[in-house]
Amino acid sequence: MADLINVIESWLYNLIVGWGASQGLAQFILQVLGSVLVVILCFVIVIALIWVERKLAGRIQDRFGPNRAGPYGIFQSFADIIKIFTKEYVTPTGADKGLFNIAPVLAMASVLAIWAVFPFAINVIGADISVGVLYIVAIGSFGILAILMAGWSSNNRFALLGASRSVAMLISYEIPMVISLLIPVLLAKSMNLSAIIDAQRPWWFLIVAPIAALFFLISSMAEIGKAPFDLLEAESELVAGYHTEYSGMKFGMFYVAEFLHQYTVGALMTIFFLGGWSGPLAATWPILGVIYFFTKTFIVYLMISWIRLSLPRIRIDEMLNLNWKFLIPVSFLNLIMVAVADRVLMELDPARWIYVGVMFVLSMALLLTSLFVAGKTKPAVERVEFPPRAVAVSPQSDRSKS
Amino acid sequence: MIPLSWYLIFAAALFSIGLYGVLARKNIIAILMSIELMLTAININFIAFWRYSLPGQMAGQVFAVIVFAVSASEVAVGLALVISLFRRVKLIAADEINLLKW
Amino acid sequence: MSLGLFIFFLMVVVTVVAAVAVVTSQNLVNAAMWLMVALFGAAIAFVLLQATYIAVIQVLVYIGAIAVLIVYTIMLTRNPDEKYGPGVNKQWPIAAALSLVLFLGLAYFYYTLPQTDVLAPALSGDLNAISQLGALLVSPNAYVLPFELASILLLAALIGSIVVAWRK
Amino acid sequence: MAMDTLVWLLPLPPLLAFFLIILFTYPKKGLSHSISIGAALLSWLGSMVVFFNAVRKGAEGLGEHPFGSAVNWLPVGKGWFQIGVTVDPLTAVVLFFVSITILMITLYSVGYHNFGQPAGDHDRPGLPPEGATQDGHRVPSIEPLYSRFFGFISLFAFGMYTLVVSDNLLTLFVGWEIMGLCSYLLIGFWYGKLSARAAMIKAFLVTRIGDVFMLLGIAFLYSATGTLNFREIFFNEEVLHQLTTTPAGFLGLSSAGLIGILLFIGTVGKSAQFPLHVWLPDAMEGPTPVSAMIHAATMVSAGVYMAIRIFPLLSAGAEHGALTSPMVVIAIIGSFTALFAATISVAQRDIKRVLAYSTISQLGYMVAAVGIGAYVAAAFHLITHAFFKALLFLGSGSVIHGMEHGVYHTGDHLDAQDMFNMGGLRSKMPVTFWTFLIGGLALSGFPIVTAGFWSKDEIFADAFAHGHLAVFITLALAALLTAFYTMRQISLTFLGGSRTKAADHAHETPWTMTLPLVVLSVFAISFGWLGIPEHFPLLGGIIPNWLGDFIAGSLPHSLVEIEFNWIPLATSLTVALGGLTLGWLIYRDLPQGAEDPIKKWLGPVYTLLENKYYFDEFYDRVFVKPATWLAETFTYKWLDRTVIDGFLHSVARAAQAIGSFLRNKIDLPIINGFGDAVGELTAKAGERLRFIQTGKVQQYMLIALVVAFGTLFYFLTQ
Repeated sequence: MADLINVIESWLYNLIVGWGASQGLAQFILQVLGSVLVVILCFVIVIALIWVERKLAGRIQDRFGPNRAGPYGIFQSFADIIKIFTKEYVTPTGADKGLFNIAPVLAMASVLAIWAVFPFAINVIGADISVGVLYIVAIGSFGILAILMAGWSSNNRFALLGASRSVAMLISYEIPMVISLLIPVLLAKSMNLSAIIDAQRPWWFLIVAPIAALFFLISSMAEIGKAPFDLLEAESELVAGYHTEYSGMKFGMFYVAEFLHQYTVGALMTIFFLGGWSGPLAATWPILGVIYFFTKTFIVYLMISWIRLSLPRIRIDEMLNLNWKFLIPVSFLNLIMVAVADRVLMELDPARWIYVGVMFVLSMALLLTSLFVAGKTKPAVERVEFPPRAVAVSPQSDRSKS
Repeated sequence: MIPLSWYLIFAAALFSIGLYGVLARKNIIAILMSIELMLTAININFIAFWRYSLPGQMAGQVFAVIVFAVSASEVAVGLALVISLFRRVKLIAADEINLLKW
Repeated sequence: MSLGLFIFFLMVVVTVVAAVAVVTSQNLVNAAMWLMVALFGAAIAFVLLQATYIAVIQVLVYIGAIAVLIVYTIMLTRNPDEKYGPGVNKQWPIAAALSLVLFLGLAYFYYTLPQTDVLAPALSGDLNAISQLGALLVSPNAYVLPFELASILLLAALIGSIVVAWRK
Repeated sequence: MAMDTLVWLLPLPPLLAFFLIILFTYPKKGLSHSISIGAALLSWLGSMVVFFNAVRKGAEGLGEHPFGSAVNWLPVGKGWFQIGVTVDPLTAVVLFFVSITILMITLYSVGYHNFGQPAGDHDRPGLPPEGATQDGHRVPSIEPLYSRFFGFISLFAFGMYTLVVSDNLLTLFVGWEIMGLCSYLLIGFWYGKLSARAAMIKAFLVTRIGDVFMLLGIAFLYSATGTLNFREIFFNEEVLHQLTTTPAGFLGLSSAGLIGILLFIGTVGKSAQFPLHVWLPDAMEGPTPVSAMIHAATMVSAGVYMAIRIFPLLSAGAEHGALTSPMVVIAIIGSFTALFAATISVAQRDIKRVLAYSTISQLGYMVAAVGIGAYVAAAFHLITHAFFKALLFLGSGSVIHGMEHGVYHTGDHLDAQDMFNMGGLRSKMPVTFWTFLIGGLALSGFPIVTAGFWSKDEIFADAFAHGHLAVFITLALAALLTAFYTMRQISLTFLGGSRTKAADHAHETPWTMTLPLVVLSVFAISFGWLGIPEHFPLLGGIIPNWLGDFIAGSLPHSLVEIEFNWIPLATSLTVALGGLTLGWLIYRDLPQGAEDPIKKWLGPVYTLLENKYYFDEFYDRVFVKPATWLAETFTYKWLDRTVIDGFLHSVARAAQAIGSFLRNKIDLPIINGFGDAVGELTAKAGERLRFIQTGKVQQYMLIALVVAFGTLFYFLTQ
């Protein structure tokens, strides 16, 4: 009963072999089954998430949020799904058909494929590949591609503008994200996700390398293009960004992909910095591990939504400046610092808690120093302050004027 | 299983196609893309030889990594050249650029 | 017909077709997309060759960076009054013949060569490719020099491309 | 073992100091002299450590297994030429006095160059400082090239240490030459003065003569034995035997003899022995510390040191009593120089020149001692002389310094070095006086107390015991004169009343100058007590003759012990005391502006002596003038201008004719025409071939590939 998932798996395996299938075939079938399960799980999660998200947004923005369909409007998402499925697909003239249709799928796939390598619990892993981290980054780059395709193929300059903007942003924000991802790899001495999680017991990398965690959070929020980085769908400037022309389930796919991506970021945060599935008794009861994993992920998810619901959108040049002039240099510094400190401490080989303490203090020092320096340097572009314009002019003031 | 020669022939095919692209395409960006194809074919050769001859030593993969670096820089510079060229003469066809021709 | 063989042939067909599409399609963006497919096929080939690291790097570098850059450049350098004329120049038949000759020659060569008719030796179980690769790349009595050269090359390319594309 | 490496390290600090000062700290005067002194101090400490370890190890042990090690330096044929360091008893004692003298003199220079005084009003680098005006009255001013001086001194110290610790003739020669260079630089330290320039060149050339012969000797030795290592040659009977037996084919000398003489000529040059002594007096043009260091204590004794070093070679094949031919030569030259220089210095007026000539004569003593085989005595006298002569020089420098004070004060221009301008300085500069007195007594061999007495006495005893009466008498005469002129100097300088106002206003010099005086004077007295012979009445054996045994330990075979004899003792007593009293009686209280009393007694001889036997003039006539004539008139005017130039001009005219012919008849019509044709041809071909350059890269590539595949196909199908 302890290891529920693996028990089921072995049972199924024996069952299929018992039906007279070759072992390789059995493996294959099980793998397909597993992936399908994961995908379904993702969709279910998303459906839940959409409701949570909307409720949360409502509460934060001092509204009720969905409250018609069902108790507390929990059936809202299903209603949306039905609506989306029944909408008409519009393909603009002059659009590049193939790309236009591939793009949402790719966007969807690029998020889903990441889930293939997540260790949900001890020995509950889709594909335990040795280069998990790189895999995640590589697959993530497909998302960019999808956006580019969508923006270019739908023959629409708003879409194209949004796409080019987002690509510029995503490419530049990939740098600090990858650099921050390098730090858990460096600390765990492996690119294998389960190895990284093992290395985080009992001290999470959130404590060992706080800067990396913070920067990873920031840059992945930019990656998922949520506020305050949601310039690729700045309604006021370009109608809806790259998916302006999409409708129906194609739009739905982008939508789901976005939500799922946010949740995936939460999962990544969990794996890399919050100790993944590790927790009390998780080693012996993998099912607990799964629960821990999803709980942590959900907490991070909520945090992200909280941030994006509270912060306003920032200007593109400021955003790029933030990236190129602060995040990238500091993350490089952080990488160097962590590498050196880790090496030195390995030489000294102190007690684990001393190691962690030193790392934490160093990171904090670096963070504060860089913030101080950044505060000292004046911005590249001088921002013009407009005087507050009088919205309404009282007649007295008019009379006194004339 | 799969003998080495298949991979080699596959790589040769990619290489030849890339060569054709380099020789025949008008657009400079297309030429760059074809060059990418050729480089990839070369990488496939490296890896295949690594796998089939000396999997114990990483030489093949090392070379592949170096090739990645080379192709990345080549593309970066090439595209930058294309952009600045486009700014000046508004066309990026390899054989229509004749500023330096008699 | 085992799974691996099937995947191999699938990969070969997809990749070659995509490559042909790259060099033939009139529309540059399509060509770029096809290029990505071809490169992805190459990544699959690497996976089949059990070079996972190289495969992932292939995807990361080519599809994540290079292809996106190419598409971006295409968008930047598209002048509105450009008709997709014949994408090839006058010498394309010779070029095609030449490439065909090359391919046939190489194929014949490989096919007849006995050394190439070998099967892959079994990988030793303890082969930890990535760490070994990393150690080789930075160990002074292995490939540290080419590695550093590559890094310098990358830096030079970075600066050079910025300088070249700088808007005066 | 630690000692060996330490010995290697000894010369290094001064070298580092040299580079530091010249390269970096040149503008910082104080820092420069601190570095230089620090380096000297370091080397001194090292030397002391080495010395006392050597003493602990004892003469025999050290003689058998000296400290030091060797490294392969350059490959020669099959083997390696090794250079290395070694410390045997001789080296140890030499190190002892060299290090301490160097340290003292470096310290002394600080005060001598007026450190801490204001910069001169119009001092120019290369000229002695002429004093500055500070709040009204003139005070001495700091040397403009202060740092440069300390740099050179450090370099010199490096050379000296190298020479002393080196275990083979080559590195010894290297140190030798470095010192030659430093001597050159330091004599000409005030290169603004014409005399200084002349002196530096003179010193360099004259010593060079000796060095050339020495180099010849080294080359001969190397070609004969295949090594230059001291121990390998001198501690090796069959090598020596083979050297002595093979004739050199020159004046019927054996190889050993010829080599010995050649090397000894180097000594003659370096230690200013008779024919080549002329440079040393002029070297007094340099600053006094330089005179003290290079021309009294260290460099000149390097020559003697070398002579003592190669003593086994010199004495090779000598039966008892009899002297080998080189030893005869050495003895003659040494003793002659001793007497001859002493006579000259009797008639000198310049306080430093007196000391210079006395140095020459003392060196003559040592050389003569080497010549008569008094190995230990030579080394002993070398050391004691180093101490008291350095002391005397520094004292004279102090005197001059005080006098200059006076000169600045009174402002009248007179030679601050002329002893006849001094007098009665005893009360003005007491420390200087007493130390100078001690040095003078030691120089003149004042009985029992002073070191000079013991060393000289030992030389006398040796000379007498081995029955070299000629040498004995000459040296005795020289000793008499020495005592005489020393007393003359002391009396003229310190005793009586002051003869000039400047002398009135002279006053004592700073502690940096007096401290070395005191230290050196202590050694000048006490060092001799280490060498009291056993059989000496009363005193003998109270303090065992430690030095003798110790130094003797550095010889392969033990020396014959000489028994005590009254005659040499009596002689030395008489000459010393007699000379002193004589000098005191004559010069006790000389009135102002008085002539030298002995002038009217000696008459023309005095003039002869005063002009140093006209040696410089003689050399000028014999060597310099002919040389200039040869260069100026013969070579330049006749050979060069007339013969060679004439020939060349004719050749040139012929060449011109041929050239013009070639140009007009051949070059213009034929070759140019051809060249133009080629040019036009190329241009036309270019016109024709231009269309190949389509400028289409792809086309080029296509063609290249087609060709490549064609060749490939061809070769594959072969």
